[in-house]
Amino acid sequence: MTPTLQLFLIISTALFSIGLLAALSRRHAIFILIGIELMLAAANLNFIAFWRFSPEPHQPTGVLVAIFSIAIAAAEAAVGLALVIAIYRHYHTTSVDKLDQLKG
Amino acid sequence: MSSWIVTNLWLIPAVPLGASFIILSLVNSRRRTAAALAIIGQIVAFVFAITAFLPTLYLPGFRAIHNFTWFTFGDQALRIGWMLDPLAAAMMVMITLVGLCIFVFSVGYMADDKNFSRFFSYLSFFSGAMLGVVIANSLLLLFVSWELVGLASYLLIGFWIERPSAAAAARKAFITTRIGDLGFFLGMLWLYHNSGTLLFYDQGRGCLENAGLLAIGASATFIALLIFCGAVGKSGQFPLHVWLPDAMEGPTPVSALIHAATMVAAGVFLVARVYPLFSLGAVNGVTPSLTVVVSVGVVTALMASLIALAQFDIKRILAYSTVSQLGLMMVSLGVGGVAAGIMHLIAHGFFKALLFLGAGSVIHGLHHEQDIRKMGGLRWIMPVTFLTYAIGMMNLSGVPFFFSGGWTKEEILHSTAHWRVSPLPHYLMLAGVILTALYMTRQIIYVFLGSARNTDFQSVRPAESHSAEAATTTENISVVRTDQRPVFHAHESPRVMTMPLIVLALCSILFAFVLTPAWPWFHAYLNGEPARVDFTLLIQPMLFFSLALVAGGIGLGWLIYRRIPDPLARARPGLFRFLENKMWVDEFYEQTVITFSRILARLADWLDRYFWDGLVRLFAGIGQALGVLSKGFDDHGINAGVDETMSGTRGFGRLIAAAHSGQIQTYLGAIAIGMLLLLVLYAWLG
Amino acid sequence: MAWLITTLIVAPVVGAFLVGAMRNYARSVALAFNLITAIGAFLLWRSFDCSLSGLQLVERHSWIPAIGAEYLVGVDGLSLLLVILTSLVFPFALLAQSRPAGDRGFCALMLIMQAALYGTFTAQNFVLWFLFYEMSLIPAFLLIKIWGGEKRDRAATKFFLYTFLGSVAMLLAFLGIYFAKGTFDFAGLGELAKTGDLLTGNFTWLAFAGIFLGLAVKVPLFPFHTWLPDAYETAPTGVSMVLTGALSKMGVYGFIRLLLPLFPNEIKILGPWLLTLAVCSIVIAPLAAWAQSDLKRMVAYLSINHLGYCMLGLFAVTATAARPLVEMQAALSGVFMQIFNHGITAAALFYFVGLLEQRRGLRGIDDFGGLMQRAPLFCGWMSVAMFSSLGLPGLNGFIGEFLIFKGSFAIAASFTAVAVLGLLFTAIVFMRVMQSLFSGPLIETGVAFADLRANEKWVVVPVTLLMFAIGIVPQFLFNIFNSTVVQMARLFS
Amino acid sequence: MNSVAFLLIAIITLAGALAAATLPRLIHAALSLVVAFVGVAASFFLLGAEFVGLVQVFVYVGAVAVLIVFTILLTRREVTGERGVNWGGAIVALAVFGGLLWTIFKTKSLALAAPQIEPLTVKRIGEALMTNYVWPLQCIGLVLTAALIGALVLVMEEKREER
Repeated sequence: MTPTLQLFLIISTALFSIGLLAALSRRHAIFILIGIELMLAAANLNFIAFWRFSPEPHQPTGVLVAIFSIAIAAAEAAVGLALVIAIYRHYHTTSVDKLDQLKG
Repeated sequence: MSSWIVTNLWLIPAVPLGASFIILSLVNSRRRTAAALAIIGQIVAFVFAITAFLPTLYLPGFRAIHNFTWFTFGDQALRIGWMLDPLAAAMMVMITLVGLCIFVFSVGYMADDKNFSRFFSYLSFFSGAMLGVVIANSLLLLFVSWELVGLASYLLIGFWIERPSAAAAARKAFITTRIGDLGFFLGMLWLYHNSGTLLFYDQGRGCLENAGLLAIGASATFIALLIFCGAVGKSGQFPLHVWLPDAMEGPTPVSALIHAATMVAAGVFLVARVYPLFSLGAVNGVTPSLTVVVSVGVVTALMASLIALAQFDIKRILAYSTVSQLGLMMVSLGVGGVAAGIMHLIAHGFFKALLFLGAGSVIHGLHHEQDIRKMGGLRWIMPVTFLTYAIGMMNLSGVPFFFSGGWTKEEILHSTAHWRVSPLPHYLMLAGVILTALYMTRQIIYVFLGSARNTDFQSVRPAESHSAEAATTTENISVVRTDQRPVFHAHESPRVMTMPLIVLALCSILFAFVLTPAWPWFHAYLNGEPARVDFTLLIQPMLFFSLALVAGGIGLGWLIYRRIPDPLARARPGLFRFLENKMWVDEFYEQTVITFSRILARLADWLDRYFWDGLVRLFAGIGQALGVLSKGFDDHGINAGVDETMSGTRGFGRLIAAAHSGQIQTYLGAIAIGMLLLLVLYAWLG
Repeated sequence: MAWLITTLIVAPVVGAFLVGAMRNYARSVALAFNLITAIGAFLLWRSFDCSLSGLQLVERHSWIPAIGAEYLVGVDGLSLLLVILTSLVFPFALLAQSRPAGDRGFCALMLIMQAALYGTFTAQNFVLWFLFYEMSLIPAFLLIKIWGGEKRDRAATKFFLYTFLGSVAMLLAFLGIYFAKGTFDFAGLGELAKTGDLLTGNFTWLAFAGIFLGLAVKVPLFPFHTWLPDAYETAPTGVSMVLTGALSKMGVYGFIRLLLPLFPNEIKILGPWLLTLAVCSIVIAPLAAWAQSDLKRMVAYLSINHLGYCMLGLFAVTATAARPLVEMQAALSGVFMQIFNHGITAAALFYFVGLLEQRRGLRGIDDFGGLMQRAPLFCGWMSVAMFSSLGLPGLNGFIGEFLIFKGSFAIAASFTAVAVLGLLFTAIVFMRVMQSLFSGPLIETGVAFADLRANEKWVVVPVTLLMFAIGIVPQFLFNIFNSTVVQMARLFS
Repeated sequence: MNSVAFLLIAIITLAGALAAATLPRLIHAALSLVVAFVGVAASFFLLGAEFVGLVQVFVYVGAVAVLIVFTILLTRREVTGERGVNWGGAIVALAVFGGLLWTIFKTKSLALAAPQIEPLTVKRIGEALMTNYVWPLQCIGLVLTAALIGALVLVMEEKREER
């Protein structure tokens, strides 16, 4: 049996949900970032899988989008981590529970 | 010649209309020019009308049409046109002639009005629109002119704009007639839908010709009745008659021209014009729609003449008499006597204009006094007015032989006698004849006979009146103060006002000679038959019977009303009050229809402010609740914007504020839930 | 001449920037640019071949191919009519508005709104259309918010949220359609709808509801109208004129271009209900107007009534089963006429109310009396506008209403019979206005009330002459859209 | 495509991810994340997108993971090994998982086998990047530059305030 598109999608769904779990349930800011990275990886997996299984795979669209997405994820990680450091310096905490400046 | 006038028939209404607009653009001070322009316009229209009248004389049943395309919509064309036939020609001549007399009269009557030229502009406008009604060969063109006539009537009733009562009367007239016009409008739409054309005659394809009538078929009854609604409104028939007496707030020449001679008769004209619709499928000349016409006419005629018995305003008496005469014409049309009805219309045009102008002359002579209780003894002071007024009164009461009104009334009574459905209208109309004679006698006695009852007016002996007549009217308002009370000199009107009276009186007498049964030329002309001379027809039992009735009525009137104050008021005060207050129809409408629609308006406003807006607010609230659910939907703004009640806003605001915990993870979770919801939606839509 | 439409759209934007950049002469520059657009519209009219039915003067560029968005503009009879109307209303609105503080911003926003309107009326691709549609909303919001009367904040927010929510609903619906069918082209979507495979299942109803909501709010159709009286009441005169004269036509235009061609079956199913809503607009709005004492609010309600006639005609054409072609053409022509006439007439009425307010700072119906004695010209011309609005034959209002009623009576007789009541109520309202404003004794506010001034005549006289021209010889207007009507009637049947 | 390889990769990826999400110590989690990323990269190889797999390894394993570790080191002073799982988050994540899974199974057209393709060479990717996608590429470059400067500024500004 060769893996079908469906299997890849299930994997990416699982990956996405784990990322979501991390982002939602952990208090440490870096965990949230890790969760987001996982979700992005899941999305990339989807792009590649859909490209591979599409009727016209000689168009490298999915691949290119994945590359762009990785690049943007890298930028996001850099800025996000910088933010974590900045926040840590300011508030001396990395727990997002304590950051509620936006409370209405 | 005849083809030229047919294609250029539009000139007849166009000339007065053009004159009207030119006068309107003049400065208010060019009074002479204004009057001259209006009168010249009217004379030109009269000449054209005669030119158009002549060809119809040669051929019995002459009918010429000229149709053209007004505009095209889609790939359809809307065609309108005009026609020349005996009915139109006779109406045109009557309107222009009466109009001319009234224009001339107005020069004297309105002499000291500051809006003199505007008055003539409106009058010319009216004349043009009315002529448009008459020549129309398309129901649409007729409707257009019909509405313009209504506009002119509105403007002229409210001419003395600074009087609140005049403005109210004008508004009442416009709205009441518009109620009828709605029916007319619907009828027109229906007719257009069924027959595919609004042209009356179009070489066999018009809606009044065989093919068109065939297409209309069974709905003809409803169409006819809807169109009749328009006629009811315009002609002041019951139950929409209430505006006509109030319309007497306008200047008297207006009452004479619009609310007596021409416009109010337009309803009768309309019924006559579309008569094939009414009589479609008639059995023995009876159709349901015609029966309705008869019933409305009978009720109106009797009611109005009863009310006229108890009025004290000289113009209002005449107004009710107009209403009742119009009812009589409707009866005549309804029972099948189309020619009789139209003959009466034209005769009525002459003598009612005469009566109104006479009343105007009296009012003018008494410096705008209209209450007949304060008049009396004017026969010496105003001999010309008295004489012509008496002629008018004879016409109206139906004295035959020399008076056209007598003959036409005779014809109508003949027609009613032969109606198959019921003899009742005939007897009721006979009663109407007596009543007419009664109230006219009453009026004559109150106004002209006896002695002056009002101490405000000094009766002037005939010898002195010459000097008054010679002087212009503006100088005539000479007030002599005795006992702190102004005493006016009553006076005969200037010649510019008495001449039209004489002309109209002559017309109404001369017209009688083409109406007699011995030589019923006009009847034949309208019906498109050659006229025969047969003097034996003069001797008829009916004629003598009605003559006896008229004589009886006048005699009775003389007996009753010789003594003033009103004996009826003394004998039956309750009944008299009932009649004096116009049978409380106005009050009834005020209490029911008007109040009801006022409440409706308030309700609509209230619904709008609270219910619909509240519903919107409710929806906004649901939106906000959803926002709370999805915990990310910031719609505080909606609250602030739509919610009028601030407490609600604040409550929702707090809820939403609570949703904004400031916790990133809460927001993130909300986004996830939102995604889940979208997923479910997607799955549901499949 | 294909660049004409683009010129029309771009010129006001350029004007807006120029006005913004210059320190003085804002009004003159704005008027100059309106002259340019007026000439443009005239040239457009001249180069438009009235005997052809399809789109003309089409200009097409690819824009964002990935989402099917194109720059596709073109005019048919309806678009041209609305472009002409816009070109007429805006200069008069600018002339009518007394100079407010911050005139520069005012003129710039007006010009941007004008550009957006040209875009809306000529765009033939949904993305482009929607862009312009929304672009008109923001200047309108700002104009009310900044230069409005009292309660302007509330009214502006209400206006914005209402129409914006409607727009969002419409956008969502269209995105759904796009994802289902992959095109945003009006013509393409219309073809799909005609063959019956635009959408299927529940989604059709959602999409229909979204688009209907967006457009019904814009028109506005009863009961989505409650933003309108507030907005029109508070907006400054010039903005009220534009709102009623041109902006409200966007909704009707949307109905004709989008909803009716795309969802024929849904409209047929909902037919009686839609007709009921239209009749409610026609009958209830003037009743509510009757109960108002603020003149501007009253005119606003009557505006709802007049657009209700348009809706009646449109729904009658599409919502019922048996439809003879003649009647459809009549109703459609009537609707087009009514769109144009209402634009002219309602704008003129707002102008007159604005004059009253400008002279005395009041606009209550009981605040004036006996004006006829002091200002006969003012009263005369204002009466013409009012009579035109109540549908007096010989003036422009009658022809549109007659044709709408003719068409819809044949198709939906009972609804039309009730709708005729609207004519009566409108008359009652105007009679009330005329009686209490013009007649009776002169009251205090009327003393030293100035009659029409020369500069005001420059606005009043041309507009009134136009009313007479359309009322008496309407053929020149019919010529613009007759072929379009024929084509559209065929499309709907 | 080898199903054994697929299974292996799947297990490694998911295990790494689960560990990254749930391990209490940050540094352990970061290292597990590296494992998960390597797994994802491997599945890219499996799908025939070798270039992307390499990029994934370079960027995530080489750069992002290192960055995370550095950040952990920089903020080490507060290592309050957090206790108590946020169950709400877990439920939501589970619900999303269920919903997505349901959708995937509901959509029948997804049970596809992979078609045969010619290998995607780096040359082709490069050509595509330099022709059709040149504008997005430029934009990405701009974004990266901006992110770089932004990150620097964020970190530096605080220093200045401290001084």
